[in-house]
Amino acid sequence: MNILTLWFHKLGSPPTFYRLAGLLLPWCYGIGLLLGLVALYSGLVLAPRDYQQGDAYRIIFVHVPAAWMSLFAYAFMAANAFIALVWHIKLSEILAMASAPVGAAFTFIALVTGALWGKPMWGTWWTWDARLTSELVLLFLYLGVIGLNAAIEDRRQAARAAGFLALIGVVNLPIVHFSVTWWNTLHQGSTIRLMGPSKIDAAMAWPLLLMALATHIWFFGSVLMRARIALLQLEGGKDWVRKVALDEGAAGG
Amino acid sequence: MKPGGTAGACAALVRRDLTLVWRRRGDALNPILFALMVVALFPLALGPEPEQLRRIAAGIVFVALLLAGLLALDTLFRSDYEDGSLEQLVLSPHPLALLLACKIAVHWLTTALPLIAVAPLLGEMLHLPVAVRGVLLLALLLATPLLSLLGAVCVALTVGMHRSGMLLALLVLPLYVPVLIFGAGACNAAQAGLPFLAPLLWLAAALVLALVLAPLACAAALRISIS
Amino acid sequence: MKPGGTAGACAALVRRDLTLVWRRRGDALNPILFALMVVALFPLALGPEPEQLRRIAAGIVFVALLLAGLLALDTLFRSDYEDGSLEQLVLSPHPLALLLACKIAVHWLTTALPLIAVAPLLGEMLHLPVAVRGVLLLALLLATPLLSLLGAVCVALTVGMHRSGMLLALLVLPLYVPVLIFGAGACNAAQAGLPFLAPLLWLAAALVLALVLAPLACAAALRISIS
Amino acid sequence: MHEITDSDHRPALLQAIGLGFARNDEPIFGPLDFALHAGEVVLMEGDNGAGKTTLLRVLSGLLAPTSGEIRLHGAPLRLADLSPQVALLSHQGGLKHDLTALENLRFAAGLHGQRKGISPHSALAAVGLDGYGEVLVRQLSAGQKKRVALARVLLAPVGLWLLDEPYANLDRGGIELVNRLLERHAHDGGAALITSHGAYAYTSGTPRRIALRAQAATGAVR
Amino acid sequence: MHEITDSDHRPALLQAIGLGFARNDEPIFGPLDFALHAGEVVLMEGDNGAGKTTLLRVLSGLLAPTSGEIRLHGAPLRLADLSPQVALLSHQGGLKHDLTALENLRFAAGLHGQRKGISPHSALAAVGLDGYGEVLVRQLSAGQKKRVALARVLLAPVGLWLLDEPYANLDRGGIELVNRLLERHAHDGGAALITSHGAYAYTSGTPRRIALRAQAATGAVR
Amino acid sequence: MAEFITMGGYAFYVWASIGVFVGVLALDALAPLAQRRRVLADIRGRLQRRAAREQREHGGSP
Ligand code: HEM
Ligand SMILES: Nc1ncnc2c1ncn2[C@@H]1O[C@H](COP(=O)(O)OP(=O)(O)OP(=O)(O)O)[C@@H](O)[C@H]1O
Ligand SMILES: Nc1ncnc2c1ncn2[C@@H]1O[C@H](COP(=O)(O)OP(=O)(O)OP(=O)(O)O)[C@@H](O)[C@H]1O
Ligand SMILES: [Mg+2]
Ligand SMILES: [Mg+2]
Repeated sequence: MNILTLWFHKLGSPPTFYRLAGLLLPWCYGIGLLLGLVALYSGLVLAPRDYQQGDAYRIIFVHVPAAWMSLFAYAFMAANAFIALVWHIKLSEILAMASAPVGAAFTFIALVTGALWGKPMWGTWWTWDARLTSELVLLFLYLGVIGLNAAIEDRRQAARAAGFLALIGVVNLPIVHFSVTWWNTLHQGSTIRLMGPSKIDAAMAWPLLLMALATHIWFFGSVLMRARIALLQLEGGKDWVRKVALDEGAAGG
Repeated sequence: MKPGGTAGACAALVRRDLTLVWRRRGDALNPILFALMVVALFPLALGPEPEQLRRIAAGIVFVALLLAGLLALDTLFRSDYEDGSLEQLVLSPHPLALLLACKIAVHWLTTALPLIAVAPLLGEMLHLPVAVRGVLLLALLLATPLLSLLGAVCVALTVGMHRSGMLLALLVLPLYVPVLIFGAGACNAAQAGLPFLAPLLWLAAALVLALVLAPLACAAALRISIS
Repeated sequence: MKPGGTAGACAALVRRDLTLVWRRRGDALNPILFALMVVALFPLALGPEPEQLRRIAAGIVFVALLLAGLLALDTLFRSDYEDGSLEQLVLSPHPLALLLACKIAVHWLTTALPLIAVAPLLGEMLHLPVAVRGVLLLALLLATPLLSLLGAVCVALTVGMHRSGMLLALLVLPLYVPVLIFGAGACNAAQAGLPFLAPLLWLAAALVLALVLAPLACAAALRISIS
Repeated sequence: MHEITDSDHRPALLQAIGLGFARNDEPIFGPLDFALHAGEVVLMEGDNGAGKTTLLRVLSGLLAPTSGEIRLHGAPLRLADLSPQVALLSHQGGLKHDLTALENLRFAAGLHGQRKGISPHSALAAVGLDGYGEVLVRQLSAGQKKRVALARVLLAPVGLWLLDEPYANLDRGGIELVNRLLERHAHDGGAALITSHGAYAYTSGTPRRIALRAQAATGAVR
Repeated sequence: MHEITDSDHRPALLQAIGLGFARNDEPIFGPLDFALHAGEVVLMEGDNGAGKTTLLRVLSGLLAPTSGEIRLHGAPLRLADLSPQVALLSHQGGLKHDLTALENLRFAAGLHGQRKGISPHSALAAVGLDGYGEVLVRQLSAGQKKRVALARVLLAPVGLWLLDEPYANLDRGGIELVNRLLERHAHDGGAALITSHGAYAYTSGTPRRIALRAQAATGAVR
Repeated sequence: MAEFITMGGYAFYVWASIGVFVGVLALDALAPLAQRRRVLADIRGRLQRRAAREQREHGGSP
């Protein structure tokens, strides 16, 4: 057994994970919310107006972090699906399936905010260029994974089948990311670089990066939340789950 | 619940079908997603020029919704047939045509109405002129119940057959053609600035006729194919 | 028949599947009729102007064949699953991926090839320029096996599910998008007098890759969903 | 409505006169003559494919007989206005898997009406499924599904039960349950026609048996 | 390949060690330990939903066990290379309805290989379906279909039979036939594990029985 | 302040974007809560049924 599986087995004991995730959860949601509010404030109020786009550019502070998250969540899901398929680790199955709805939510946000930005900038809500199309395909991939996962009765089998589909869909990730360089499109190329010179003013960059950080933290909170529920569902017959259920029942009346 | 009343039976049926849809509300999204994807296929296949897309937008939206409705038709009686509750429906002491009309109405509400709701979005994806949107919605509101009713008769005929998917499509599509011609025709006329009321009125007339006749035909077809 | 030989097993499988198609040769026509009808819907929905139709002909033929292929996909493993012979296939001592590759090949031969054969007719219905016809056929010859292979993986994932029709479409269509873009793109380029070799080469490369990987993926998917 | 009576001079709930059914001109079961009276349980036996299921579907009015006639309480059964006097338990059960057991029974009560003195709740209790009312039918085992379907029959306000293999899928407890329900129904003045090719069957009293033979154009009443 | 032997010092065709299976983490059958030797027929009994079918699917390699191990001739069964040493008769039968009985058997012989000294023709004769070779399976009755599926098992060149409810759907003649086939197979050095919850079962000799109980995490070998 | 709200004429687009962002993420956080309640209620129901069954069986065969 290699280090990775050992680690997963240790931490991946369901009751342990449930408890740890429960401890982490409020912090993830709390810090995510806090950073997000700060980022929104500084993006909407403190950051200067763009000389070209005027105030419309402020959509960047929600569009770009959401778009990044749509890619990150898919990568996270696929990585977990891979681990789940190769090493049959229950926790990875759960994490993969838990990240699908969150990723879909971010993809949806990226699409809608992109469209809302496109109308004033390009004069149209939607065009069929490579980046927009591939992002739409990404949403469909997420929905396919969610749909397949929901359609199969046996939870573990469902997670494996849907994880398999997620892995097939990974080819779309580089297409989304590099579409602006591979094809000439309406959509803007890379402007933000973590390393090397950035093409964007620092006063605009830092709220953006802050929001990106906030969405990452929020993402993990949301995934942990869903993973905990999936764990309860999956381990419904175990004693520790019964205890959780009865405690909750006593508390909730 | 007063036992035996026909209205009560219809209410029970409607409640049951709505509950079933609610239990599988994830599935209810499928027709919408399918229509979205079919609409997305066309710009990809034809190229993204907005001018060209605009010209064919209404037609494509109509065809996409028609195909989505076609695929959704299969669920109308399929599961009821497989689990034997269709049999129980036929055996009930109430008029079968009325019960079927209730079923068709619920099916329309839960599959076609959401499709109509996303139609403006589909139109936007193909750069449909805003002015035509109203006519498109009106045409769809008249056309989709007609499609559901006509489709139901065909489904009733094929229920109980294995592999009816393709066969159903073959039976239904010829019946859908006139609806498509009038519905899309109205939109095209509106887009070209021509009068578009006549085709809509034709659709309305056909709808009234179908509302009366289709449930009866559906009941007759079902009696044939259930035996 | 030498028992136990893998080649013999593949031959037996191919022979069986061909016999089955032959026994139900009526059903084999369904995809063609469906494609014909979908293509026929467009002149009805868009109006009959030849100029406009000509411009979108190749794309529509592509989309129609893609949808017909999509609906036909369902039959790939469905009946084998239902009557338990898929189980027997999995239990056989031969490499599953190879056996599945045989099944996919037969499926392509019996559903996609006839569709390709009627493609010129479909093109004619939409006034496709004769010059583009060759490119269309070439693109279809490269694209349809790719569609079959990709589709087979998704079908393998949904086998054993009730009401998989819509879900299958949802899973498959995103994977079909690149194939459509390159295939229809080649035709459109040819129609516009632009070079069209590059997209065809991309398709060919993808096909080679899929020929190797898809049967393996299909076998893995099947093992997951049969359990 | 005047009563048709047979030799016993009791009113016949169900009477088949020269009843035959053919598919594609091949006879499935031959001309059958029999009557079913209140208080009677008749067992129909036959090998696979003998036509038991088909006979029940004809009797319930789902299939039109090729020859002969069916009378319910002396009045001929017509296809058009299907009778509310018959409860059919068929192979499939007629339950929606995505509804709970109680929801299924409530729907059945809405559709067919409900026997006096019994509610969906008590019907469920009568088949030994106390406490399973809120469980989705999909999550029940095959035997439990069968019990819910039996509860539906129990609930229907009709005198005549047509039960197709009510014993299939049931374990011993279930088989006894069916026998008890049948006995009570007969005692209350109902009648039932049941099919079986298993070893378990309604054994209390000595039920009349009808033997169907596959593809033979004869059916004999013993 | 070294032979695993159990207390009887005979080579075990099939051995289950602490074998368990769970769905959604609910145990379907508990840790089971048993061995099946050449010349043995073991009958597995259990109520509906006890997990009989599931056990057979696990033993054949179609499902991966949640815990424990399966050994065929002493070598562990792995999911990846499925064993050619097992013939499975499942609920569905694995026959194509649009092929004739003989075509089905010929295909099975091509896929799985063919036992020495037996041909599709003679296998069909052995199950009493002489003269039905050219009939489409779709036109056979349920019992006849079952017989064709049995002929497929007969044809496979394997020592271990896993038969799921081989008696279901069969009339008395068919039940005797199955018993005769099992006896001959055991006599020839094969072994069989069969399930049943019916009253009919393999009765010649006194077969060992394994009882499965629903949802209980115990399986006892009597 | 007014300038902040009008966003240089782009108010609809900017505020709609922010609204979608906040709204969808709020839904994303709330949806699991309902699901969690359902799952726990389901588990409790199963426990109750099992308890009832065990009681019945013990009562039936003392
Ligand atoms: C519906 C329309 C749109 C969609 C689907 C969309 C999608 C995306 C995606 C997926 C990314 C992340 C790419 C990556 O990280 O590799 C992105 C980044 C970005 N988008 Fe959009 N976008 C849309 C409209 C717009 C519009 C109208 C603008 C501005 C005029 C815009 C500006 C940007 C910028 C500046 C980035 C950051 C690029 C970088 O630095 O990497 N987007 N968009
Ligand atoms: N829908 C149908 N179409 C064609 N033939 C049918 C159909 N249903 C039944 N049959 C045939 O009619 C005959 C009688 O079938 P039926 O189902 O009534 O038999 P059964 O006595 O109920 O058998 P079982 O014991 O298997 O339930 C059989 O030969 C069967 O193959
Ligand atoms: N595909 C499946 N998905 C989920 N649960 C299943 C599946 N197949 C079987 N089960 C469940 O597993 C348990 C065991 O089923 P199994 O089919 O092995 O029982 P069995 O002993 O063969 O019963 P029968 O006598 O009805 O054939 C049952 O509770 C059943 O509901
Ligand atoms: Mg029957
Ligand atoms: Mg079983």
